Amino acid sequence: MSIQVKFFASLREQIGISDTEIESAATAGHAWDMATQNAARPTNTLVAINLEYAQFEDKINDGDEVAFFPPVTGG
Amino acid sequence: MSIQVKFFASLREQIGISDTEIESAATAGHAWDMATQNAARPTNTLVAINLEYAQFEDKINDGDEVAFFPPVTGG
Amino acid sequence: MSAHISASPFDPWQAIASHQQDSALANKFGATATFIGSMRDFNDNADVSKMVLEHYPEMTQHFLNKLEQQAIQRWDLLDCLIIHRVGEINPADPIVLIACWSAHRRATLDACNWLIEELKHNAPFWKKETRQDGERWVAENTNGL
Amino acid sequence: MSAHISASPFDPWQAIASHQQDSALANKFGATATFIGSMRDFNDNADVSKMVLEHYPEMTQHFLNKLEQQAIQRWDLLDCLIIHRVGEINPADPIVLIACWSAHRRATLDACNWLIEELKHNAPFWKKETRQDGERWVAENTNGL
Repeated sequence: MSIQVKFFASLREQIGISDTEIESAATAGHAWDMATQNAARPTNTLVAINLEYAQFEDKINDGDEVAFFPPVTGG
Repeated sequence: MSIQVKFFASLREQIGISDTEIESAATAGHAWDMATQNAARPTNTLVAINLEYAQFEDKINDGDEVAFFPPVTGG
Repeated sequence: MSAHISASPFDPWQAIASHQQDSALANKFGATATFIGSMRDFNDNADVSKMVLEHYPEMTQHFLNKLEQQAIQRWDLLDCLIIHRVGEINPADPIVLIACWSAHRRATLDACNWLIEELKHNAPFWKKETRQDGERWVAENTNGL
Repeated sequence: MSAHISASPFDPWQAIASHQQDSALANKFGATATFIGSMRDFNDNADVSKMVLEHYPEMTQHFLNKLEQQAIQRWDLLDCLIIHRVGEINPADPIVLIACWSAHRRATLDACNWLIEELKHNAPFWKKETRQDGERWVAENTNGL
């Protein structure tokens, strides 16, 4: 198993990754560090785990999908 | 010159008049009395003078159009 | 901007689309809010098979024109359309249509809200319902229902 | 009830009319409120010639479905339709459509209000505008504007 990590919009462009896999991570914040090789995290970054908004301290399990993105601007 | 007096909806049916003319009237309330031959005025009756909401004490001038109607139920 | 009193049924979506098509504002408005009130076959715990809407033609038209002007001024709308049925109305018929166009969403939604309450509480229209036990004038509009 | 994410332009009035036609609720709803957000050729003091809307397909669809369910439950709606564009968008294109049907007017207007604010502030979509001086991600949606 592994963790899928996704980036969207301006974050995707800044990090230069849209989609990647990491072996494992304790928390969402940890997944960011691993996927970005410890890039600085913009303060307004949002995170979702398995399609639901989450916190950076939230635990990650094997097989989870973690996504990072900037404030949303739809509608 | 004269005053045109109109009645709408349930009031038109109760009074039995849709449209009539009176010679003159001091106020809208007076116009009601003259046009209806002093019929009792339901408490929720509304009045308009020349197409604008008005009060029963408002003065009537020659040529005015006075209308009486119950609470409105459009929309 | 226009306010119509219609003695025959109208298709609300078609009316809005055609009004909007004639407008020169297509690239300028970012928001459109609309409200449609239709006839239900049920009111106040009774089946309603038909309805007649009476109005005071000159005052009603004058009132609708003024309402539109006030809404446009107060919320800085780019355009506004009101259509209101009169005469004999059947279940599922649209009775009233309000559409507001503006640069911004808050203006259109707030104007729509205000217009429907004004129409319900102050525009000179009167409903008479036909029920199983006969005809009956509707006594008063409810608050916000 | 349905929530669509559309990669091609749509006609909002036609979409509402056709959704409503398929509904069995014609005699039951007394009120329909709709909101349409369209692309303006001007934002934040600059001309905008084009826009690209990015989304997170699975999460966005999941989010829209949940929003509809919540609105239907909270306001006792009879039906609800949401359509949201993604991809390349041109000035005057509709971006978002919300339509709510209910027995009563207050429910439809309040639900529309709530849905557009939820969509603006929480639905996973991101706008990138093309201006004379290049492309630019929109930083944040405004409150109620």
